[in-house]
Amino acid sequence: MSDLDTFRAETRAWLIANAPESMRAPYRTTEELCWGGKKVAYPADVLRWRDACVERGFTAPTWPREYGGGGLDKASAKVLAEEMAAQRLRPPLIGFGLSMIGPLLLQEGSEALRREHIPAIVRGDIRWCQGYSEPGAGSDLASLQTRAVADGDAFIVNGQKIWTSYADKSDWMFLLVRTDPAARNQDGITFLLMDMSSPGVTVRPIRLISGASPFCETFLADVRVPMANVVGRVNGGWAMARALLTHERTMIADVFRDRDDADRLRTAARAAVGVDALGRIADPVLRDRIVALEIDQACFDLTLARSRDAAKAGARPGHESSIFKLVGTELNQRRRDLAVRVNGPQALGWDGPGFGEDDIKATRDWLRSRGNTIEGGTSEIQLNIISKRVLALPEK
Amino acid sequence: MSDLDTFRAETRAWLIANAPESMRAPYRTTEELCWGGKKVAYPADVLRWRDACVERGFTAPTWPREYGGGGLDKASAKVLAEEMAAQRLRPPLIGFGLSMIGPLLLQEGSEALRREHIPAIVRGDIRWCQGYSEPGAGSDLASLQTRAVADGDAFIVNGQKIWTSYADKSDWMFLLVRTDPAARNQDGITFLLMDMSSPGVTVRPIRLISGASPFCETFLADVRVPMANVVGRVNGGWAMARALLTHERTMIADVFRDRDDADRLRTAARAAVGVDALGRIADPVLRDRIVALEIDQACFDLTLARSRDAAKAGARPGHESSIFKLVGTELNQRRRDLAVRVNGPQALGWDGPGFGEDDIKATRDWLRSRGNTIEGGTSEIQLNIISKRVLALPEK
Amino acid sequence: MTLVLDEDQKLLADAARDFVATRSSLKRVRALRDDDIGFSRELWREMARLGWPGLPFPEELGGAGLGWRYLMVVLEELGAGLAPEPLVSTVLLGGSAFLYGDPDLRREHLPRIAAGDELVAVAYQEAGTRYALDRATTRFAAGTIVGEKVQVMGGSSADWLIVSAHGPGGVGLYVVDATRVRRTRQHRIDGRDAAIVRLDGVPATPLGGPGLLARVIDVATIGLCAEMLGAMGAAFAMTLAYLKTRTQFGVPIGSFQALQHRAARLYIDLELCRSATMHAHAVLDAGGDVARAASLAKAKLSDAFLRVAEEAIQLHGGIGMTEEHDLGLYLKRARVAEITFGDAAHHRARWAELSGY
Amino acid sequence: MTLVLDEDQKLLADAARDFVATRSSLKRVRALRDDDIGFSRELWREMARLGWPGLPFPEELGGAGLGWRYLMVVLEELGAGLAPEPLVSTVLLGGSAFLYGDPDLRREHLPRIAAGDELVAVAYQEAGTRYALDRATTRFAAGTIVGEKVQVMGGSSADWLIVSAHGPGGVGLYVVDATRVRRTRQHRIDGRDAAIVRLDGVPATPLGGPGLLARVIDVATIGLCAEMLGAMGAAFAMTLAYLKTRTQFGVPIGSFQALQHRAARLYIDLELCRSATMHAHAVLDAGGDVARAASLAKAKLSDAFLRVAEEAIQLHGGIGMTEEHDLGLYLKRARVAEITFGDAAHHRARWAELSGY
Repeated sequence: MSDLDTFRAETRAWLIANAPESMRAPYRTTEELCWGGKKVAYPADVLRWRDACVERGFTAPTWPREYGGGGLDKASAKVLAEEMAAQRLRPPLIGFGLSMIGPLLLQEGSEALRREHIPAIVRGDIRWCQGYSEPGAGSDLASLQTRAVADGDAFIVNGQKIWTSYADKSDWMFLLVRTDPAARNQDGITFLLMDMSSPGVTVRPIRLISGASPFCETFLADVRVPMANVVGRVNGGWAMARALLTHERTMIADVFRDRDDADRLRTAARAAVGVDALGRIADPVLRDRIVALEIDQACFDLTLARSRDAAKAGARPGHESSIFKLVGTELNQRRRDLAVRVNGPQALGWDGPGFGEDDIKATRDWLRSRGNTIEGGTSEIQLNIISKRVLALPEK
Repeated sequence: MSDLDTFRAETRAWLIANAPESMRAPYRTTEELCWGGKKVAYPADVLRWRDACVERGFTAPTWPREYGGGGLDKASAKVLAEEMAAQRLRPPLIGFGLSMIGPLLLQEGSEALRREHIPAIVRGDIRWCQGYSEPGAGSDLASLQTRAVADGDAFIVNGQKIWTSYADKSDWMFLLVRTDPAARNQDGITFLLMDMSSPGVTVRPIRLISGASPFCETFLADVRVPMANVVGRVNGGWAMARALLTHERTMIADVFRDRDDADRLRTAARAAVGVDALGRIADPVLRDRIVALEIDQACFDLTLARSRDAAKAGARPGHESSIFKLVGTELNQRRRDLAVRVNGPQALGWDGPGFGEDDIKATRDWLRSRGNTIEGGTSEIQLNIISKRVLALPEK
Repeated sequence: MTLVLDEDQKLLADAARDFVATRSSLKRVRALRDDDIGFSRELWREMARLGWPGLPFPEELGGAGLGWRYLMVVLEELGAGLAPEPLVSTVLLGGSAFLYGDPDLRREHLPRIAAGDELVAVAYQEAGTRYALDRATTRFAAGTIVGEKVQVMGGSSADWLIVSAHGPGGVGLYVVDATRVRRTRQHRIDGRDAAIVRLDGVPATPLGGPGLLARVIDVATIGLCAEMLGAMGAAFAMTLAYLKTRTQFGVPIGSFQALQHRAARLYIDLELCRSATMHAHAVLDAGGDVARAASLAKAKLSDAFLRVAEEAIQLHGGIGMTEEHDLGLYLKRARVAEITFGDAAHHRARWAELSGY
Repeated sequence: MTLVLDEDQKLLADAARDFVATRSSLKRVRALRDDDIGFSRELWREMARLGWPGLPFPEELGGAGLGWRYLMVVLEELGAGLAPEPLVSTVLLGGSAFLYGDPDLRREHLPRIAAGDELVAVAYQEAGTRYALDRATTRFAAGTIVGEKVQVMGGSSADWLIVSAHGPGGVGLYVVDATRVRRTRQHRIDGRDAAIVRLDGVPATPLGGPGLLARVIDVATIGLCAEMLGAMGAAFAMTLAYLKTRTQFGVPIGSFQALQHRAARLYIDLELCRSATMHAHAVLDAGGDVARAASLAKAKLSDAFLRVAEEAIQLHGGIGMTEEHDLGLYLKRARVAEITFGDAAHHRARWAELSGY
């Protein structure tokens, strides 16, 4: 028996013994998972599952042991993922700490920053949020206006961040600030880590057209951030940001993959317009429209699969993430729109009597989906990236 | 009885007495009409009808009598048009002489040029073609390269024109040439009249993907054009060209209006896929697609009607011609494409056994229609015009 | 039959535009979303004093006798401001039902509608009937009605209800005293009033037989298109202004050609929608194939308004997605309007049927 | 089942690309349009020497035993060059018909097909049958066939015909000596061979019963998608190059953002088409729901290829409309390919049926 087989057997046994039964049920939203941090009270079984995994290094399986990670090699990590999947286990811990700032710190952070933050991320003690966007800088991130002025061993930060997911539930924020107002757009930017409990930080949740949202505005008034919290070098924040942006785009495309969506739409259509003598959705025009969507969806899913196969075969990733972001979000919009059309008059409910919960959810999902092609880099930006970086079309 | 009533009665009687019976039948293509000129032999009845109208000034009813026109006021010309329409008479003479260069000469030409050309246009002695486009200057007309260099009392012209409709059947060409290569694009251009029989003029018809076409390439090698043939002033040709361009756009949109098109498509669809128990086109998805087209077409037709009503009510024309060109040509493309889809496998014929004449025509019409959004100002140019001149969106 | 406004209609449009600018802000519209009846009775009275509810109706019935095109220009301006006052329910639906229905009831009700003294709602929709007008399970028998209607526009505030019900000869319309039914306010995405109406053997007077409801819905569909036209025009205008002022990468975003072309496409669609809407109102005034004209316009405007609203948000970026920003109000109204009286697919199918496809 | 090419397949693709570059210019393709058989027998023999016709077939039947994905890479490259040699008729249609048909006939014919010694055409279409495979009026009885087939691809040059005809149990396939039928060359827009085939009581041998034809068409549909993918890729590449070199208003037209975004959309569509095509071939090799995979791919590629070809002409401007320019060849091929084996609407409906919609 190879080491890997031994690891698989041990891991399987450990998972069977330690994962609470409730953690084996599929989840509908990520709100049911553990994002860590001090501000949210999680159910006992969620915490028990997380803490068991923390102890074994399974919340960050490939990160170095010295920082609390699992220290697993790629092959072992794959085995762990397979065994988790086989037992349909929920991830024990998620969030921007594990997916974004943690990897960046491991790669670019000072030893002091790693020591301070990585173990806390692995344990889920600290929840992170991302302070990039500003009201005046949408797609043009490099034009951001939040200023940081040196004052002894600290920066004094003033400005406003927007679209910060879960800022109200996070303990720390990683953010971009302008440290050299005289430099060309991208050159005077610095990547900072900021404690959200610092004096001068105010958070206001944003309501969307679809209702409550995880997004917040964060106002920064004379917030003091130690110089030691710079990642990379002062005025060298843009390089940090770029690596993370690509990462975010892939994540967003992934969010829109839900295998049950097709079934839900089909079932709703059958319920709304009935079925014909052959058992088909009775309205042929509606049927064709749904089928056209599902065919495009299938082609997209196959493209994601092809990209994974290419990665397995050793191909280096290009700018597929832009394609995935663009197509994935547009497909989701088409799906949410069709769901509303299928529901017809029942789709008009915001709340209350006469409208079913599913109908209301479908309508709010449609409203929410309109933001998909804006957040995480607008579709227009993705098209710019594809035409310039992939197709090498000339600048004007 | 008013003068107008008298005119109406006289005109009606004259038309009844003088229009050959064959000129009362609708025509399928403008090839059946008289374009005038020395190079095409027209049937006797076509010429008889034209000449009768020439004598009465009815080929150019509103043009001054001194140049051979009818000298009618607007009201009388309207009466004439109404009486012609009531008797379903074909126009006695058409072409770029009457529709384009004639009006321009009347407005901007020297007295000598008018005396020389207008009577010949009115009589249909001379057929005109338009030499604007060049291989290197597509949408960017102002970048044209055909050079005219002064040599005594003449210009020596060298260059190449493309997309000249009926150059092979025309006697004269009005064209744009570059007379000041040092000037900014639009400033060094002159508007010339050129006898096609001048030494150095070579014409080559262009075959399109749909087969034969009226378009030609015209090669100009040291062609001598008298200075007296300049319309407007030397280096002042751009203003002449602009007035004509707008005019051409409206004409093109009009070409695509054929009331029988909808019936033809519906009939073809019924023949191809059959009808259901309720007498509808049996394929509901195809039916919906056809209906979506006809609804858009109806909205477009109503928009043309609205624009005519606005003109009648005294509104000055804006940039509607760009909308009409854009939408009219795209609708025509959708229609031709649908006709081919309706025909299915029968649409694959280019010629010969196993394919009906109508099927072959539908397919060639589809191929030909792909050029509609290019010729006469591409759709992209129309969108530029609308966004800049109508919406006042900023230049970069 | 002309497709342009005459001078009087233009003056009326100016007046309505001024009215919206001075009396009906989007802040007001926003606040009314949680209101019991979803609109302002005071503003409705002002509109009545201006004669708007009576514009299309004959003078002998208290109207202005000016025809539907006059109402169109008012609806367009109110639509631009998303004003929720009950023109659709009381004037378009209620008014036309009385206009084409029983003469005695007409003489009784139309003058009061024209004067703004009476609010009417037409209760024709039931759970699961989708866009069908003849699938009512509500029944009229022995002078009373039993059944339940849903999403009755203006139902919470109406003084009188016109209820579709199976009666002798098919589905007819019946007039019911609104104070005698049970009404539950519903909450739809546009915040305007809609109600569930429960009729438990309520006395009812026959207004008209089969065919009347379809005719009423056609008139209301055409008027709704005018409102939609105004709203999509406003959403487009907001977007055009934004394209000219918002800068990114150091230039106004309206200088980006890809966005310019998209804006131009939206503008063209608006023009086509205007033609279809004008035409439908002209047909209504001149007499003609009202059903076909209504379906033509609604088939076109249903998707066009949605598309304008969606593109407006995309071109605004994130700010357009916030509840604070007004574009969301237009998007939600676009969806309600799309579905009201049948969506684009429904009206394409109907137009096809009426046109022999 | 992987969706990427392995090293051998990549090498084969390179070889096929070189072959097209050196042996099959678009000038050659153009010249062959007026030819009696529409392709070059000499080039076909060269392809046979390279082993291409036998790629997917078992070694014991003279093939290379490498599977359909190997044929895919060849078809893609030949498609890019619009090479008209009869892979679709002889290998995809004829080859799969023998592969899945009567074992004796298979052993007789497949080795000859694999060696390039035999040309085969499948005659399944009749006047007015549109995309239906079971509406043949051709009849098989007492060992002979009577009927007329149209648009038989490769029909003019075929040595053997496989004819669909009503026989015992439904529509089956029958093998006929092609020299014993009357053939008339047809002229389709892509210039490739298609023929009217008249069978007046010609002796025929049963190859397979109901179901075989659909299976054969599925295989050919998948292979055709590979050819289409290559052609649309080539049309896109020509356009991309043109966008970079053609200048207007003093700059390359590829610097205009509106055109950039359209080019990006086409590129994305190409990527989606590649995935569907790869997947269908992988399913063919691995075994699986071939019919569904075929309809998925053809539903996607039919319209995508047309769209790429149409946009290619639009982005080229007038020059793309001329007979002299090569884009017209791609546009015409796009239309033929779209309709061959069923257009997008047909395959969406079929996919829907197979998927329970």
